[in-house]
Amino acid sequence: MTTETELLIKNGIVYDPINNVDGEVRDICIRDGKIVDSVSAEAKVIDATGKAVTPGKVECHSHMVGITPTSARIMRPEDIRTRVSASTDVRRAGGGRTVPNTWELGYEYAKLGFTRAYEAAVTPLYSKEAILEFNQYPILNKGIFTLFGNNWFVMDYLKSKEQDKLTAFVSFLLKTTGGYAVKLVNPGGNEAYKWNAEWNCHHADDPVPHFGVTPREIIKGLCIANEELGLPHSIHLHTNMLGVPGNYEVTLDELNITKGIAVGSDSGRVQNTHITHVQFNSFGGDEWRTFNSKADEIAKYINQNDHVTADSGNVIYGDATTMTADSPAEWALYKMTHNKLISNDTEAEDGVGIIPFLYSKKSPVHSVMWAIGLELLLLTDPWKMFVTTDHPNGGVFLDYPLIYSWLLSKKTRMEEAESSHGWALKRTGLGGIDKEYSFYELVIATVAGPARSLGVAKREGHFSNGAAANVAIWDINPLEDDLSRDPQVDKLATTAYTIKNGEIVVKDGTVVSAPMTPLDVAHAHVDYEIQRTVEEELKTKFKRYYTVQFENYIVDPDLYLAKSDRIDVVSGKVHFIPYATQTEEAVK
Amino acid sequence: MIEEKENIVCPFCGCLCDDGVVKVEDNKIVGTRNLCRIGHKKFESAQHGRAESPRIRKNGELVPVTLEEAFDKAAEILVNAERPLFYGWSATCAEATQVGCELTEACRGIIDCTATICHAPSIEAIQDQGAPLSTLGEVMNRADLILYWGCNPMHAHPRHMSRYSVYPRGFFRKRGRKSRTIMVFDPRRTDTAKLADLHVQISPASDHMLVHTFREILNSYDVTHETVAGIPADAIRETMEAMAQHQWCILFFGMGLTQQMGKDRNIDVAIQLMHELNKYIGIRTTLMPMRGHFNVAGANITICSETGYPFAVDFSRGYPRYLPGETSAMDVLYRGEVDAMLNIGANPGTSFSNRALSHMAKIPLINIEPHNQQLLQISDVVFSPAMVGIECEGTAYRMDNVPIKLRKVVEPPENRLPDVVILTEILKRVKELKGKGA
Amino acid sequence: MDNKLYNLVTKEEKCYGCGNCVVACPVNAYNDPAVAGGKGPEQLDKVIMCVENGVIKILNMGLCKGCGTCIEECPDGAIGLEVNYTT
Amino acid sequence: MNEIVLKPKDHTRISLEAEVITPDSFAGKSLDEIENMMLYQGNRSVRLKERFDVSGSPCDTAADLRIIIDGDAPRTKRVGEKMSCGEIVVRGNIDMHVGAEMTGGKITVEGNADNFVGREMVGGLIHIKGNALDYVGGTARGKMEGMRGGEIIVDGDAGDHVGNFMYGGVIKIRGNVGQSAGQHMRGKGTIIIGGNSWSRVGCEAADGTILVKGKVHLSTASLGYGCIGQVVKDPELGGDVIEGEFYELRADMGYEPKCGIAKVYASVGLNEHILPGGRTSVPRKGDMPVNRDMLPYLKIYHEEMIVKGGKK
Repeated sequence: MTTETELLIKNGIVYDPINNVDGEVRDICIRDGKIVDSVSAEAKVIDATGKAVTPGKVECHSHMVGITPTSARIMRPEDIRTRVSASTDVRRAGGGRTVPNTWELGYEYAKLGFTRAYEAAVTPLYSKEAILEFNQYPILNKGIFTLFGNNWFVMDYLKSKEQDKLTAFVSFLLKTTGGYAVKLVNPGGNEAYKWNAEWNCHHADDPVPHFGVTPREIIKGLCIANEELGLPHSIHLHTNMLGVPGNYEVTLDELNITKGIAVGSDSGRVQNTHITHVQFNSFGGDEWRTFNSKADEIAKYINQNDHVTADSGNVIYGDATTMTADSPAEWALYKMTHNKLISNDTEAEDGVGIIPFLYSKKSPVHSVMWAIGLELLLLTDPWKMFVTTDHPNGGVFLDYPLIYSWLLSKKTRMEEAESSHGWALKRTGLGGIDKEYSFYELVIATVAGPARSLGVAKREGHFSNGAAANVAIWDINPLEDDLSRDPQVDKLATTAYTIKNGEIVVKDGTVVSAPMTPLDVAHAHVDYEIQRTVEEELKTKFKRYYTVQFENYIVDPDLYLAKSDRIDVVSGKVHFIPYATQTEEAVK
Repeated sequence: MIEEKENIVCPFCGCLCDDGVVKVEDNKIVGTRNLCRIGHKKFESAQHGRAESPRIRKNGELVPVTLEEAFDKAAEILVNAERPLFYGWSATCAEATQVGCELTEACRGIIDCTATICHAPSIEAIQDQGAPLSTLGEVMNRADLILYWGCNPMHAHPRHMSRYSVYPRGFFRKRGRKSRTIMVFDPRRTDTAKLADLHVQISPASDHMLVHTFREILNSYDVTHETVAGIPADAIRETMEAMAQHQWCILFFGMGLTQQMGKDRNIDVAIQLMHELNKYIGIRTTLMPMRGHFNVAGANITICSETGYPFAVDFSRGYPRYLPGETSAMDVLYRGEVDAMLNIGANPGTSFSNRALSHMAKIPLINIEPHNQQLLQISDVVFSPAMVGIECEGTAYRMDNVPIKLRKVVEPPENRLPDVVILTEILKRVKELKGKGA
Repeated sequence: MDNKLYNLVTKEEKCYGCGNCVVACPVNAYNDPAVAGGKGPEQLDKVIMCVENGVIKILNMGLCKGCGTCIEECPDGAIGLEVNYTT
Repeated sequence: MNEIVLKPKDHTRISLEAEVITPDSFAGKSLDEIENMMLYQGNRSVRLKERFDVSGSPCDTAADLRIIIDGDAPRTKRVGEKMSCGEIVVRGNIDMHVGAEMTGGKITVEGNADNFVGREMVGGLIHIKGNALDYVGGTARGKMEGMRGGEIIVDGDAGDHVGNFMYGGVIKIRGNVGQSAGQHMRGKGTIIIGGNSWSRVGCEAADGTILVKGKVHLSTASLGYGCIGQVVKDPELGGDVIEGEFYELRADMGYEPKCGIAKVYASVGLNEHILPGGRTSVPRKGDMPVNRDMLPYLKIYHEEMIVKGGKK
């Protein structure tokens, strides 16, 4: 995990937004995997003169492990074939662009300067698989967002208005299935879809068949539960009606639901709701003919309200594999494209849809979607709007540098817009935006913002003393180079160095070391009595809802989570317990 | 003192029933409850007829050796091979398959699982067409129309109907069997067919035709021939009409469809039918392959997440390649392209063609198998491991890809290591030998 | 509780242990929710039969009301109902 | 035209992967350089000269280069993969993937070819004078675009799945084909079959044309042959006029109209059984495909598999 060696990064141009450091030439000292004040003279020196030094990037929403990406891998051998890497002494073999195997994902993310990534949707029933795959995922720290939005137990408790039991259930499910945060995907809508491919929850007050609760109740209930527990991350919300023209009204409506719920965690986050890949939910118009961008409305709301953070979910032209638990949206795509569709309904929990998709510059709709993602990023405070492509839905994470270049440079952005379909400028406000990101703002939107929103900012995402030594060094000099004229995409694509816990893992775009890193699991404590009551109730209901035994549903901590960092939350206070100390505890 | 161990997962078929009770006395399995006849036999006979601990063939005889010697020999065989094949993985745990993938990569060989001779056509069809899938719990809770096509769960997955599909009272199907309609498509009058509401006794090798005729009716064309697949046109129309009266339908299909003439094309067209049912008449339809071995689904999933491809992955050039027909186990053995083989968790002795077996007899063969099976006759290195799910823990995937942890029931006999340990030891030696060579 | 009117007879050599009869039986399902959900019985004193050692075993004959559901759901005739018309 | 002659030395059981044998990669190299090019065999690599005797006159422009494999090479895969010009002549049998993904030039195989002839081919001409196995002009798994252009001619028979996911180009098979010819055709491709065709012609095809001069076996209602449009005389296909009368049929009914209509032409004389009310379905013994090894097009190279000296 940590190395004993000391490391000195000399004369780098340091960007550390959490500590308000904007391009100062400084040294960074590392000892035992942590940032320290000073190191001894024997420390290994990396000369970073003229190079930008940032904390390791944080991926807040990506689909990498679990049944969904694996089903997509099974379905798309042609994707793996497009890009292959042979094994070396350091790394394992792999390949793929939209759905790479687990090893390839870890190496490629590290090459892009990432040191932490979160899998955005795992059905609890399948979480053992996700954890098994994450245990084979090198270099990056990771965590799982567990799906709650269509869970029958959640809807049962909401129907009987037992908020305390819901809170206990959330705590129970996260703990027993190795989750980190609460994810809601199309709350209620998937349950409707399971009865008929055409059914969905069309707005916040559209009740779920049989259960009778509405998406509004689900979002509110889970948000309250989340804040009562004080989990490190807020609820991670994928709103209803994704990908449908005119859905921005639903989005705004659903964002408003959680306004006023007080944040109950000391993890450093200020929001109680994170709305994800909001590009797909900022559509105006009534149908595809009148389709246009309402990014400005969404950006306005987010700028004005502190209870929300968001990630953009940009679209990048080219091949993508759309995969989401929002099966109705995938069904709509299937009817449009007749491409190969996998859907997978999970008992009592959620569903999944996967379909390969090609974003084309010639398509008017895709061009507008491309522009919406950029509009959102440019119009919103970077502390509240982070760069993602919802990999691999809007584009592949390997293409992140393209998005950075469009943000940094209006020139590059307009070149791309002009080669797109005319709607990219006609139906959006992108042409009127002059803003260009500074390198500092880019670091906010890729490192500091996500770290703070995900509740890891106390441990990493900055260069304060004691923070985890996750560093990316870029062969870019933002002080001298004019990034708005030439955003240097190739240099944004690979780091000069990526340092993970004080160990150099990537050097000049080559993986030189691939340590295995732990998974974050949130253990939120609730009152023992209510926890026991809920567990007893679950045992009874399990006999009717599930085909696995309650005892076999729970993820065995010894077999799967032996090397996991535990995030203990006791009455809103977050305690980080790395797995090394857990074993010491066990020995005692 | 008989101890009853509860919630034991049965490591036999793809049903992976996890409600078994196993009675243990002095580390001996003396009885079971809730498990079917096959599952009971698996537990009951697990501790009998075990192959001898590591043996190596010397002068034509399998002689007992130390574990060290056997590991060294296995590693030597694999390192010297130009195109080693790592086959099986269906009756072992996902953790072992993960090590197996690394071993294959280190040896630059081919890894393939038993799906290649059972449900690989289903996977190939999914690669062409996608598929609407669901978990078994969805069937239990929602299904009111259950189609069994080319499979006979009463014999192959005895508890499938009682535990997952037909008989349980689901959340929305409170009357169990009475809430559901069962149709069986099979040329034979099987025991499953006897329990069905409708048995469509099609003529052999004409499944594709019948499925396609259903599609025609769905697409508003009429059946122009008097009989299709041995079924009168009127009966086909009525069947389709009956199907359309339901709300939630699942198609379970077995090797009667996948290994029938046409193979993946049969599944391909069945998936198309399911998509069209979803699209045109609004009955929610899904389908599910009836996987055989308890972890054959897991082998696909694990190999896929490790390498990117679900089976038949060729690492000969250092990176993964996949093309069934070129890199699948049957094909390389048939063409004689393999010069060493490791078999684990499978019994190709009963399922491979004579030609493949005769080639296997010519090449060095490492066999990791707890019991005495046919393949031992031609094996060169034999390991008898601890049995996953009975003597050690591990993860297996049910036929709907749901992961379930297999439990340990009894202690393994002396000298019987888990598959994971055996493979890790071989891998360690392979890496050492490769390091020396370089 | 001894019910002489109905008697279940089993032929173990014919039984697959599939458990169709166990789950289909309305008495079992009513008395034990695990059976209603398709799982093996948890409360052995409340169910008529269960699968033991891979074959069917009658546990509490007295609970049987002679509805015959189990017989219908056995494809192999491994379970049968004897009705004693004389009592 | 300059010629380079490669004479195979011996057959190995493990196939060679010889994607370097193309005019494109031979052009501009001396004989010595060509001799030292790497081929892959299993997880090892060998030099070209270890497996082939190389002679001839090298040249700088690939278009003027003819590579002759002078003899049987039934264990050499991927010859002519991705070639764009020039010519390859194989005086014997050849293994899988001959001419895969090729964009131009010409390949002539005087013997038989294994699977995947002209897989995902874009242009050029492949002429197999013997038989070809499965997936002629097909696609690798998962990719939904097969052959896009060019022409494949097989003088003998071909195996199953001819023109799988075909998007364009022409495939002409003079002999019989196996099942599922033209399955999933998606573009304006043309398949002309001189002999008989086994079942499921054009199933799930969305576009394209398939013509069968012989009998369409097991042609059932399942192919929508009930939907007979008309009888066409001497249709023009793939640049040629094909003489005779043909039923014009719609291959698959399931697809959306916007995908276009895939057509199957079946000769009138031999295919009365596909008319409405015709007798179909139950396959008789004679209708079933012969044992795979008995089919002429499969007797390619398997004889040489008898390996010298067993190990035990």
